[in-house]
Amino acid sequence: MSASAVVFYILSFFILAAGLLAVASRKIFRSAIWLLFSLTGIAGLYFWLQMEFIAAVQIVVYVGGIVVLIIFSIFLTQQSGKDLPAPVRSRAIFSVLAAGAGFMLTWLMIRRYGFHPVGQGTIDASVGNIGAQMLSTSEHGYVLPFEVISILLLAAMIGCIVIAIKTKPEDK
Amino acid sequence: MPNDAYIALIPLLPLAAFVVLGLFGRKSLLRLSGIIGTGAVLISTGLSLWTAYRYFAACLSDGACRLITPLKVTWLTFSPGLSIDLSVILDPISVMMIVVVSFVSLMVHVFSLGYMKGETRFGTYYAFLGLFTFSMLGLVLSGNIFEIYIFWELVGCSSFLLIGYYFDRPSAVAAAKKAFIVTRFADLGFLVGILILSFHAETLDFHTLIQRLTGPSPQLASITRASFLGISLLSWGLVLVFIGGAGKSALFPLHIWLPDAMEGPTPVSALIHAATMVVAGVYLVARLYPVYMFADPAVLRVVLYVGAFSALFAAIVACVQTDIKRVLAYSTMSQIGYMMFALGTFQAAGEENTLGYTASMFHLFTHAFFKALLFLCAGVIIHRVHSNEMKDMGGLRKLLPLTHGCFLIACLAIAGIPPFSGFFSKEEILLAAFHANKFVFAVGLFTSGLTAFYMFRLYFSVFWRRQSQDVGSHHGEAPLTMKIPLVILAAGAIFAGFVPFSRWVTYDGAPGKGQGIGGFAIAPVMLALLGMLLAGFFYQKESARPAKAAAALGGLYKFAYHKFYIDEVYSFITKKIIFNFIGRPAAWIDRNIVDGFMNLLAGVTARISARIKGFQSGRVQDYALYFFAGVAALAVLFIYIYT
Amino acid sequence: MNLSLLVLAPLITAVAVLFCRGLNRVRWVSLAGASVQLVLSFGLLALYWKERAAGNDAAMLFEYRHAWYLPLNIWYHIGVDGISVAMILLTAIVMEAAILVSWSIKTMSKEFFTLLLFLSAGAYGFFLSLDLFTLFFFLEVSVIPKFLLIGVWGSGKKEYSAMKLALMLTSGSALVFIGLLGLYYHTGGAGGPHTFDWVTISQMQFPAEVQRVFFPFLFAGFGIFTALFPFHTWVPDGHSSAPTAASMFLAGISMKLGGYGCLRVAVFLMPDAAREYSPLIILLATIAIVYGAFATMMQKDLKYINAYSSISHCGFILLGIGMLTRTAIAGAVMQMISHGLMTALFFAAIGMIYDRTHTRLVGRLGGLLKIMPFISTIFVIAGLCSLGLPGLSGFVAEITVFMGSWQHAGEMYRLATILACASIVITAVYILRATGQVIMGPVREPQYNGLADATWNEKLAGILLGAGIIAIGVAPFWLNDLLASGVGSIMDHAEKTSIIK
Amino acid sequence: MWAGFIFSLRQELIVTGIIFLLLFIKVGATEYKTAVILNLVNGLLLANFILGFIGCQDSILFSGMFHTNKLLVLEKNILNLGTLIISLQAYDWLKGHRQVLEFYLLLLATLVGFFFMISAGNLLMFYLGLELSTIPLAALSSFDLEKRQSSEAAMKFIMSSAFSSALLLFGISLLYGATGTLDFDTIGQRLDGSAFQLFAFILLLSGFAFKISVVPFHLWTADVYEGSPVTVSAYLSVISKGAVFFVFIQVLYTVFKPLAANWYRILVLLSILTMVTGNLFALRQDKLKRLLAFSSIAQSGFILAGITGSSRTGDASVIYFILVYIFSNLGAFGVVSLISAQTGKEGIDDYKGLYATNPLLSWVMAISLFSLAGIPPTAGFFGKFFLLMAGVGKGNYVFIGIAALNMVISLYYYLRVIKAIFMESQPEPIGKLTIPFLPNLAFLICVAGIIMTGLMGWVYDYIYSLSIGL
Amino acid sequence: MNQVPLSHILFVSTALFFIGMYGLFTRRNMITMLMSVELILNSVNINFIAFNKYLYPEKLEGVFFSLFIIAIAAAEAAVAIAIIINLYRNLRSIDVEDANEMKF
Repeated sequence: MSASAVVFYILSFFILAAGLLAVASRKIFRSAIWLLFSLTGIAGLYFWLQMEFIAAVQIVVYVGGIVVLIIFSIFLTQQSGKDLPAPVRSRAIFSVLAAGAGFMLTWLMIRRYGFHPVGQGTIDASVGNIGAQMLSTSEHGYVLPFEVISILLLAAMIGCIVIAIKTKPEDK
Repeated sequence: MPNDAYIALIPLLPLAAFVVLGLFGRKSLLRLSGIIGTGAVLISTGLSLWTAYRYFAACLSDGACRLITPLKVTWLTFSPGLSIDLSVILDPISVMMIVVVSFVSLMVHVFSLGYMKGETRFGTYYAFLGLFTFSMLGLVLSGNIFEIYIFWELVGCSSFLLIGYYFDRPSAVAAAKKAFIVTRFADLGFLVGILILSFHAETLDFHTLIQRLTGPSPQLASITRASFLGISLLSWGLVLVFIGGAGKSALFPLHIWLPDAMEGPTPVSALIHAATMVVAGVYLVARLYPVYMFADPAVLRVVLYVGAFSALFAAIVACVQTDIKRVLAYSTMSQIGYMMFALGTFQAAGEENTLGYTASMFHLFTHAFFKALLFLCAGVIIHRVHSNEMKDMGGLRKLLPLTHGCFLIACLAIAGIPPFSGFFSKEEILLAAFHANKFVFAVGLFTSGLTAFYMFRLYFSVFWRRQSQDVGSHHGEAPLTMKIPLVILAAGAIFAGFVPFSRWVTYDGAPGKGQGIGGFAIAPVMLALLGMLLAGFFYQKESARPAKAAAALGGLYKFAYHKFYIDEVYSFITKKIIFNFIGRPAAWIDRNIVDGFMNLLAGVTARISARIKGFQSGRVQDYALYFFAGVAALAVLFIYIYT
Repeated sequence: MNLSLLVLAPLITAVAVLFCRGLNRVRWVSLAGASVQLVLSFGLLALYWKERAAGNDAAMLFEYRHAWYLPLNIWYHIGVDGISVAMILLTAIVMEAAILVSWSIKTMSKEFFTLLLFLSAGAYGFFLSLDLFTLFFFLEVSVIPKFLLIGVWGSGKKEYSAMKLALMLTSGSALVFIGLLGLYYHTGGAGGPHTFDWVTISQMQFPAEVQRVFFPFLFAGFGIFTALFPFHTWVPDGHSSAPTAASMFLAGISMKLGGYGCLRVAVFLMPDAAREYSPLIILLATIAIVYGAFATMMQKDLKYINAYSSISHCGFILLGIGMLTRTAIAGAVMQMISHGLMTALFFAAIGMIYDRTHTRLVGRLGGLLKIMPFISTIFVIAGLCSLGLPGLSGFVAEITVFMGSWQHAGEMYRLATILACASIVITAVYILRATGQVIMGPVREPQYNGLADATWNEKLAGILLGAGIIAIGVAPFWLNDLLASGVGSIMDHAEKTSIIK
Repeated sequence: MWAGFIFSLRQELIVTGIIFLLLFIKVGATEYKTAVILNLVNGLLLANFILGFIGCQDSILFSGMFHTNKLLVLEKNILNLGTLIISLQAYDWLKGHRQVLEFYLLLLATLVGFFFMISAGNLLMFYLGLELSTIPLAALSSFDLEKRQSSEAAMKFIMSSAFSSALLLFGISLLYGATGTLDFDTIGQRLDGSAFQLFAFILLLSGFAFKISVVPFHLWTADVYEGSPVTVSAYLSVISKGAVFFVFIQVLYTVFKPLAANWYRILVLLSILTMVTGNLFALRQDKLKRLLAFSSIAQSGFILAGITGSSRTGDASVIYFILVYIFSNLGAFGVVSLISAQTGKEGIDDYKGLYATNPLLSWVMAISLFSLAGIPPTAGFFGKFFLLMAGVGKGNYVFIGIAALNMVISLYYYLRVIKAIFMESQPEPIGKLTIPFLPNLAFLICVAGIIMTGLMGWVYDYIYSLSIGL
Repeated sequence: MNQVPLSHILFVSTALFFIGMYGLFTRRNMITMLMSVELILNSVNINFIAFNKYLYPEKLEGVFFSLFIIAIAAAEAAVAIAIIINLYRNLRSIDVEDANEMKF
């Protein structure tokens, strides 16, 4: 087993363990931190896959953005230190069953299906290439999705503002 | 006889009267309605007599009476060959019948001018009378078996309307309903009989039907080959037709409507329930007589026994009734029984005997006169006394001399005392019976004695018994319009017997031999006299004798008085059995089971709907769980199971 | 003649009514519209006769086709034969009478008349349709007006009844729908497009197993409309809760849609299956006839009496159709028309009585003949027609059914015929009971004494329907002639395409 | 070239243009009158709708990411029309709302999302369009900010849709793994029907099924419809659902053609489940919005039945039905919206006696419900008829029999509403309401659409001429 | 990295997927539910990257897809949190069990 592989397995273990703790911990802060670890682990995985740009984005958006947002909202809504309520018993059982069975099923599917590499070339996931493709209209150009997602982000922003902004009580 | 289409006018004139009076008789023509109705029937009667004259004259000149169809209009075609034609046929019995019907109807019309005077629904009354006269004339002139059924129903309906004329009397309504329903029940037999006969004969025309079912023909072969319960369909058909006739003619056990029908105005009883409609059954059998003769003798034996039994049964009941009209009603039933068993005498003894046919028709003819007379007399009496009960009467001979005389004539006629008309016809019937079946002959003989007894019981009770009586404030016996019909009918009752009937009216149209009665008449006449004497003994003066006799007879008397409880049996069957065990369950099943099932379906749907509401728990995590379960189920189902 | 006029006339009237102001104008416009329908349908009759007299012996006259949904080969295709002409005439007469007796509707009269006119448009369309899609369209059109008419202007447990009627009738349509689709997808066997066209389909032969599967759907579906046992339970509730005019229409026309559909679609297009299923049809029809009659005997409400008797009488229609003899089918059609007129008249009379006495319970009425002679007379005429008195249409129709049924020589068929015949006795019992109680006898309640007889419009309605009844009863031959060609072509078709026999 | 570009993209561009216009107003103007804005927006939407009709050319842009052809333009026009009607109907509600501009920004953003989704030529565009239409919609659900139910609905919606798009994405990723492409055309060529691909397909299907409320993926529907503002519910029920159906049928008929035998069976099962469940739940609802929610679930079942026909008739019938469904459902929702905005009443019992006070609204409601129930002469009849007719094309009569039976059940609850409106009464019925011009116009469009669409066969003919079959 | 077969990476992503799903099903706090969603989305991202890298390296489709997913996840999270906060204002709770006013 090469070092690379060892790194992968350690990363994998870390991701899964952190993820599991994130969904299992009764303390909401710990939960958020475990999530942070897990997401960072995934960024590590991307590094391991030599997808540096993605890894960077992962860290910037998730770690720098989403997790912060989450923590922020925890502050807004939660009295810290209190345990989270335990899951409803019956649902917990069914959830374990569903997730377990689902996992078995999916894993079975994936295992059975022999993936055959079709392309021979090597992947060029450099920032430059990604940037060029992102704004290209020609073959493999992603300018349209890029524009679309800009509208999406705009809309999401407006949505957030409308909903979350504290409106002053109208002339009462 | 060419150019006989005018015969259609005979029934149509009363119909026109019905239409006019039905539309306008309630208000504008109220006063005139009697005149209009009577006028129409008068013309019809004239035409009938003229027709009869011409027809029988032709018979004489031809040597035999022929069947003439002056008019035939297709009314409704079912399939090739099977069509209801509105046709008019002339043969001896139909000609005889139009005379009887129109004549009696005329008498009743005239009589009613006085009798019904002042009624608020005078116009309606005449309208209904017109409808009845039309239907009855149509019935007797029918040349098509379905046509006869049509008029058969129509006379039933007009009978219903006239019985229920006093519609605000519950008893009248009940009687009308009863008459209609009982005859309807019998008509069912008639209808099925028609279906059977016409299907196999492939025609509805009487003439063709008779030809096909009496001679060698494929139709006859088919109907005799087909059988049900081991009896050929021909026999079934004939028996069923006979049941129809028996219902209309009030033969046992379908007679129960007739006494109640006396709820109608008395002239109506005279017309419908004595002289004309009730003999329709006899007429029907007579019309199909060749087929009856040709078919299994057992069929005519049924006719014979039913007729004889009805005659005897009704006579016995008549002896103990106290309502004057009911006595007459039972007497009618008894006389019709006579006519019917006369028809049944053919072949009953294994040899041909066609005298019965003529005798029956003859009796029908004479009976019409004296029975109508009796009823009209009863009408005068009731008009005067305002009661139907014999106990309210007595000693009326002074008060109503003309009526007394007419009534006596009629009683003598019905009792069969020579030379009154009833004598001739009755002797002929007894003669036919004597040749055919000794047992039935004995029954007939005994019944004729009973007839004399109960008629004179009535006669004495009404006109003698007490000294005299002062009833009502009227002066005079009755208006002229009521008297004239009495006199005319009385003449008929006396002289009708002298009509040379058997020369004209025979089953095959050929002139009959006219058998002499001679010494054979002694026994019946003696018996009749004995009955009269007995009646005189009991009822001529007020005495305790009747009561004693009744006490002596005990149960039998009570039994007869209650008409042998036939009504009760019927009411038990209808009210208790049919209503409770068929009608009520049917209605209940419909509401609770059939409809209940539909409601149950709705209920089950609602129940399921309520049961599954838990899926929509309102918890978003449940939703996600179900979502994933759905995906997993689909995956497992369609990847592993259905591939 | 442009047959679409018949559909358009009521629709235009309905729209016109919507723009009317004032009760009186609403009434008169509706009446005028109904009269136009009446004139049109009599005109149609005259033209039909003229055309036939001129020797035009096409199966369908005055055909008109217009592409509607071309990709699906759905056409607006109409035309008439004698049967349709008769049914259209019936509809026009009943509509006119229904409008006339609705004079007393004062609440939401505009809506009432609009819906009523809408109903009639549906009925005309149905009887005219030669395309099965169009036919189905018009069949369904009438569901909602019925629902509203019963639910809004009805009486008693009207909402329940309206709902039940709507649901059961829609179930019927659902069955019809499946049957129609089945037919549709089995047309075009020779490579041609699938079609709903009745004329085209009638020239095809469906394989026996196709017929076997889809015939029951069509027959039972249409049967529900015409009170096929055991799907008849909407009839008593629906009819008795409906306002007078709606009852008249429901029993007079709407139930006939079913009979017409059974005949025109189910039996005509799938004769082999019809023959195969005929024992079952006969069985159900006989049950309906006898059992309906017995159930009627026990009813206490006049409308229930007539509703149940309709079940029994409509049984004759199905019996006639099931017997599959020329005469029986002619009888069935006659019975449709006769029953349409008779039951409309009956409901009209009941409605008039109810308007005045505010009760329909037999036990609380009595002696009406003295107080309202006209209404009583039409009541009695309707009753007598119902029990099959000669001279009235009921007799003609029933007798024709009986004669035709008897021609089917199977023993069970014979038994069914006899039982059907027997029902005339039961009919007599319940009709006379009702008549005896309601019309005759002493006046039951003193307050009835001052009640008025029919008004002019009610009289007109009664006379119109009564005239129809008598016209058929006295002179049935014209109706018979009118129907002959249509019935004849049905039977010819049935004989020609028989492949099972 | 740019002209062609713009022309092909014009519907998207116009809507985007409106969005930016509104954004500028929002940013630039400090004082504005709500009514003016509403009139302006509705005018713009009308213009948008009309401009949608100006010709069309088939084109494939952005290396296959964006397709357009007559059918797609038609579908977008249908959505434009629906949006216009909804906007007109929202007048009353929006007039009292402070964030009108934001409302339209979000609404039109979702519309653009739908457009891109419909035109998508690959899974990425499809996914982006889907999300673009989902996320703002979640925000819109919450637009009755002070109402707890509204927030709850939004929460349920966003959670459910996040979950569903997660599954969808997982499916897409597997599909990508199996075929190596996101391009629709290429995927179709590389499908082999293996279990793995089937599994991926089912995951993908569940994403679609979620959006079109197919049982068992429908559970969010009723709660979200009930809690959201009526306008948003209406939008969800017709525009969102219609758009996803458009894409769904396109994807099934072209991309997943090789799996047709598989998805046919799946859809039959889901269709039956959906119809039955939707109807059974609708039977016992007392609130109109909830009833309409379940009814829309049941309608989805019927549409699925049409899709199973896999023929041109099927495609045409589905599109036709959605057009009809827009008219009918919006008619009903419009009335609910108006009454809810003016009185706050939304229960069926509140509608008792409505006819006496508001005959016009009652008739609009009645006609819409008849159309939903599939009663002629409304267009709903034709729509349902054609759907089931297409569905039975494969000879599965049992299936269509069940569908027909369900039409009867559905009639019951529609009639319940009619019954309440026309036949029942209550002591305090809803008073006489004034209907402003714009909602009135919307009702007119709906009713005219309901009545005319069915009777005029050319609408269907036109759709059929563009539609595709398997 | 070539010693690690694709399936092992897929194992990680699948496991993460179902871990996230388990969290979504059981966590009663809405924010933690949201966290679970993020886990799920990440698992999908891993899939895309791995497939792209291992199987179809000549185009960057997987990479781009995951980029867009990340962006959308952010937007979604933002809106979701806004909604949750708004709900919290109305409900004074972010326990998902409390948000079941509408049901049946």
